[in-house]
Amino acid sequence: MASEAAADCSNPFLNKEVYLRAYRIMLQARILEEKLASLYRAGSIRGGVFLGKGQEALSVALGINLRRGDIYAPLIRDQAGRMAFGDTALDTLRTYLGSLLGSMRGRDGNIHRGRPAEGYYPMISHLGAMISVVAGALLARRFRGETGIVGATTIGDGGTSTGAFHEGLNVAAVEKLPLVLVVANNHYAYSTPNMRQFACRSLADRAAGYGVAVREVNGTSLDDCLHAIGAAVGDARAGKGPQMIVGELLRLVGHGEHDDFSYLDEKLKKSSLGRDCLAIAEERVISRGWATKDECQQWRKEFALEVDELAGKVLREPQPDPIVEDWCALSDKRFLDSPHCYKR
Amino acid sequence: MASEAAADCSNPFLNKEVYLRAYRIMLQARILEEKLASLYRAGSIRGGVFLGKGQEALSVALGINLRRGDIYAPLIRDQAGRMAFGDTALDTLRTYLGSLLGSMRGRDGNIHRGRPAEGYYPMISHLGAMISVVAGALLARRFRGETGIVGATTIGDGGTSTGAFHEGLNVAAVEKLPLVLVVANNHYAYSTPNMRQFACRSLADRAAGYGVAVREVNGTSLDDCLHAIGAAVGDARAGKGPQMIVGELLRLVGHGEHDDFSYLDEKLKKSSLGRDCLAIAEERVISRGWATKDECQQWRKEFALEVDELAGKVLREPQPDPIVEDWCALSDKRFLDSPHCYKR
Amino acid sequence: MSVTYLEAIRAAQEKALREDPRVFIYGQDVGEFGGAFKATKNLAKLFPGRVFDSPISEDAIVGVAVGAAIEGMRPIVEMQYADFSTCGFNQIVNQAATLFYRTGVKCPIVIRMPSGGTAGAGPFHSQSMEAIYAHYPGLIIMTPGTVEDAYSMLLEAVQIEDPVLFFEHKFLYYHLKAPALPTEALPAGKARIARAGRDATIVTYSAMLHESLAAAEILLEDGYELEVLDLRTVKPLDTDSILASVARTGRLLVVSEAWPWGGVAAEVIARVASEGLELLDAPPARINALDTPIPYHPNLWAAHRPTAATIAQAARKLLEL
Amino acid sequence: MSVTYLEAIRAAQEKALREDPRVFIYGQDVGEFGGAFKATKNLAKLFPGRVFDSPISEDAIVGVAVGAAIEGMRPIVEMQYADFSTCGFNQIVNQAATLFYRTGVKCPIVIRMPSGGTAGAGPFHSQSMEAIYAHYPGLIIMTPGTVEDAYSMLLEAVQIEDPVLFFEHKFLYYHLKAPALPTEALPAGKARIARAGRDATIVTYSAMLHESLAAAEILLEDGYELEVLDLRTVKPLDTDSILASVARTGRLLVVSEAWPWGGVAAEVIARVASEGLELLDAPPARINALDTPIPYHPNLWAAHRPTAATIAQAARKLLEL
Ligand SMILES: Cc1ncc(C[n+]2csc(CCOP(=O)(O)OP(=O)(O)O)c2C)c(N)n1
Ligand SMILES: Cc1ncc(C[n+]2csc(CCOP(=O)(O)OP(=O)(O)O)c2C)c(N)n1
Ligand SMILES: [Mg+2]
Ligand SMILES: [Mg+2]
Repeated sequence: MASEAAADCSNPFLNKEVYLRAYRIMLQARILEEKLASLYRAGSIRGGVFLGKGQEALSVALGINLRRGDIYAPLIRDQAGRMAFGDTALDTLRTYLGSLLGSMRGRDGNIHRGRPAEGYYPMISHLGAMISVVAGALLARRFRGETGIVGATTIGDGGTSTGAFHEGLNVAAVEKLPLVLVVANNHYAYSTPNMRQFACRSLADRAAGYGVAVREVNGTSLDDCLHAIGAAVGDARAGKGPQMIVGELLRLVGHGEHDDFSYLDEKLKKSSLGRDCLAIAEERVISRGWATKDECQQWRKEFALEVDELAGKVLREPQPDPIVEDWCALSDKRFLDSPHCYKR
Repeated sequence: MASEAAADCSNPFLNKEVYLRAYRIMLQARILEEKLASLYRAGSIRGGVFLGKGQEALSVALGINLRRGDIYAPLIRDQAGRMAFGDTALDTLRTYLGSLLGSMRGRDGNIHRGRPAEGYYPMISHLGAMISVVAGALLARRFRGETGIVGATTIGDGGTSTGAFHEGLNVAAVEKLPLVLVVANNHYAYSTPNMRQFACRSLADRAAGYGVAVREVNGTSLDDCLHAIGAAVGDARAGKGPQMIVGELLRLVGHGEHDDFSYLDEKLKKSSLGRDCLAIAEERVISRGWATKDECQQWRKEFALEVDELAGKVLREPQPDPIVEDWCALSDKRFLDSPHCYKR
Repeated sequence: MSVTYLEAIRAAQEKALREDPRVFIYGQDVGEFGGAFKATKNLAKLFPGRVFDSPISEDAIVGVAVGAAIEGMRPIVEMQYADFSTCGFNQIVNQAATLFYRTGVKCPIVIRMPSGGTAGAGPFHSQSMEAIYAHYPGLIIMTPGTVEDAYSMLLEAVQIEDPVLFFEHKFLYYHLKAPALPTEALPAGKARIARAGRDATIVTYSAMLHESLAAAEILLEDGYELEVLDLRTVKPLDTDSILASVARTGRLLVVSEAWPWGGVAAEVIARVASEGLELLDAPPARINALDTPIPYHPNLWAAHRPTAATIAQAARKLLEL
Repeated sequence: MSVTYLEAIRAAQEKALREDPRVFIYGQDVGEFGGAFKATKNLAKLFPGRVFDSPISEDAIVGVAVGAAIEGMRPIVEMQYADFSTCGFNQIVNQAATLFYRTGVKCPIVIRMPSGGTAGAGPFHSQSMEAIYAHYPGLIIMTPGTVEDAYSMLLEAVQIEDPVLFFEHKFLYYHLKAPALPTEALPAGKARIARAGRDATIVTYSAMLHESLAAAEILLEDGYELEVLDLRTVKPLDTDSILASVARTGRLLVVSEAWPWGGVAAEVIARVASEGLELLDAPPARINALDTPIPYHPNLWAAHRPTAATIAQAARKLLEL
């Protein structure tokens, strides 16, 4: 089994330090998202809340393999990957709670947050659209003579059906760009099951059609994810062209917090796909003697406390004020089109 | 070799009658297109002229395998397939020469002609867009309980890079529709060579990613094309889901008649891809004793004469008159939006 | 008993499915699940095989609908949000909209477009794209603002043999209620006087109808009687009714939630200026969303779109001219 | 020696590539081949690696440009025809146009849009899409109508740090000539009086500038002096210059090759009606393409778009009011 092979600690992608870091970030993401869910239920968040529960292993394995200078365009369920890449609980809370101090200044929010100047690209909603953007960013880096960097992005099983996915991945392949594309096949796109989404054996079968390397991975196993994605990122960094990873897993929550997941197939839920990657990772951490159950418990408490405190602080921060807002869609004010008859 | 196997006349897809019919249609299409080219040079056609020279075998093999009641959405280089499906030299000339009596009444023209009510769909220019339309047509037929019919369309190597190609083929696969998609890889999209268009080994490698059956075929060999496409159409008709055929060939003319094909790679031209499918088919016809060289010569003359006569007649037909034209984009005149201030 | 705007849309689809075997519904999550907003709730069960999920492929979804329409079906497509129709844009404006003119073959498809802003929905789940599509020849653009119209216009849309884009407003889904479904209706293309008045005309549609009616209430306190005209369809646009109203009031304010440049408001004002200049006692005015992406934060969003308060303010200014 | 409109576009790109190492050109067939219209002829040779072919993937082409711009490049994208930008529509209006507002990071891309009709080009190679894009916040819409503007505005576009859509008219490519490339230019956003006159103002842009100038010549024979204002950019729209001209002439005719509903002509008339009603001595008029797909046949096409003759006719009607 891949996961047994990966448990070999001589594996360069799998050592105590990395694994523990990954596990702790998964835990942090999970706790933060639980807080977001409770804030949502309390009515403190007005937009939607879309969580990554069950997808933390796959997500963190990508984020943790990226470095400063890389490009990362995460998707809906990438709270763990985001935190691994350097996003903070503070900015997460700020965007969800609409603080003016958040990176998006209230103009966009939640899963749409990012800091493009730092290589952290905020998704637009239209699925698939970030792939070509990351490809373009990598092209720019190549123009500037940078090597050894990668650009990474995520797509869901549903998102693979978009024309943008196809065009973006193909362009990256033609240009042999160091793109890492993680496909999180959580078996549903909102309520739509895989069999209404695609008819191929596995989404991994798409890779050959682009001339792109591919790895299939058990998305519930942090071991597997770290191993496969570590290798893929390494190959991309080494100039071997775009890399695709298809992670099989299940989200353990509804599409968003408004969704009761009534469409979930019980059989899938009970299958190995339905296992909680965080519980599995914790078990591994403990069984390998990298931390004790108590330590894990302790971290959980610490993170929860930290998140509660941050949320309290953010809830007192200023919210955007339409009077102060500059209402300007262009950076160059000379070209603003605001005739008198538009003005309020 | 596939083509040798195909030469076996016990092959159901390969008998004298079908082969001769296919050959004669190829010849007819070639001669008609030569006429179009000369009319273009004479300035009698104002729009573009885009020819299928070198692609007649692949094209006719699709058209000839379709029946009344099937759906066919041909592309740029499908003069031969069109004629096999029932289009006429007369309507071709009418649309190119702008006769009011043409099927498009001067509103659209040339390669954009069709008769949707007869299952013959006129392409819009946006490549890839017809695939999902044919899929929808097949869905409608299924709703109406029709079986044993197929819908066929063509795409070029360049067109496979469109999002529409991806979405359309995927939808057809999910719905297991009897779609036959012929990919004519003529190694150029306008001037752009395959290596700037895709990075997979063969476009046939795309099929698995959709869960679609695929056949690769030598597009210069009518034997191969009839065999592979015959089998694919048969499988589609039998309910085996979408079928893809990838034909490898070269167009033997520029992208359009305005294009001098300066970008053509000499090596490709001299390779087996550069052979003229019509000449090969004629050679086979003769060597198999299905017709003599003289008979072929005679047909050529007859077709040329017929086309010349038709062109002469069409050139005397009325052209559309803007005064008579109803300038109505809606079928239901009650919903026309034509305020006084729009009117001329 | 009362019916919401959303229920009316669902009921219209049920009726259409029941009465016309050519009707089917296609879109993301519209099947078993009943759609992101539950506009097709239970319909998959009631009409097996006729209400089914698509992949996330807006281009193909529209293409499929066009193909099916050519072969005699009457597809209703649900875009999950109007905003995502940008991904099916080409098939809408170049395939569906041109088919009849080019070929003489009709294209009876309906595309439902859940539109407009709600608090916190952000730049990609709030757009009002009616002006974009109205610019293209070959499309009918419906923008119902009442429960009754949501029902009767959707039923009419299914019967029309040309492509209809049906812009239903998400803000109205749950909040807007009527006592019952209507039994008769104005035909598409006709505007309706939602409130009669003599001092000025507000021309509007969709959710802004209600903000405008509320603004009219506000101005009533100042003694002004505003006429509010609900366009119902923005293409065709009922120029005659607009001119007739302006003839009565002499003043025109157009209110739209879409962006200003080239929007419904611009088109209405251009028509009135060209065809009814002499009717105007004051310069016509418009109030639109501001010319930026639609902000996510509710504070900003509330200031970005027109509201009863800002409409009342604009109307007051107009009345004082 | 003279320079064509197309040569000016090519020259501007050459200069931009030469002077700014951040500039690159991406699009179908723009490399070795030099583009479908030869607007990038020889540039791939002159600037190795910086002018290169894309797959037929308009969505990805624009996405690539946005990503590259975020990372400091100055991409110029060539759409093979503006009509095909419908396939990249989503990335233009939702990715490029929103980036700065949402994130504060600039998006300096230029998308060249070969636009407008030529005889026999048909419904999918003739469109004028400027109004569609102008409706969206976050985009600058340039519509050069002269050789000089084609050159200087494209150079300016490359320098602007916001997304610019550059609508170049195919009808002008080979026919329109100037003695030499300009050395100075009006900035973008400013309209230009192409011909001074006192009796009426024609506001126009792009290829219709020349039809309008020809119409002005025709009316001169009747003793009318028409002022012709070339908008140059349709967003921002130079409302002040329009109002100033209408103030002088009292009459307004707007001419655009795009479809009427919500087009440039509607927007211009709406602005003048709202901000300069008292300047108008007669109802403002517009002349647009007819509201159908653009027909392929040259006879129909010539009647579908405005021409000097129909513009002159409309102007005469306006003058007689
Ligand atoms: C182009 C496009 N169409 C529709 C949507 C609406 N939408 C948002 S999330 C979603 C489902 C996504 O499924 P998947 O890609 O599998 O990701 P998951 O939610 O399972 O992580 C849909 C349909 C969208 N965001 N973009
Ligand atoms: C979406 C889209 N983008 C661009 C074009 C312009 N265009 C017309 S034909 C063509 C090349 C097509 O190449 P290919 O698909 O290989 O077909 P071939 O011409 O080789 O038969 C291009 C780019 C188009 N028609 N559609
Ligand atoms: Mg999913
Ligand atoms: Mg080709």
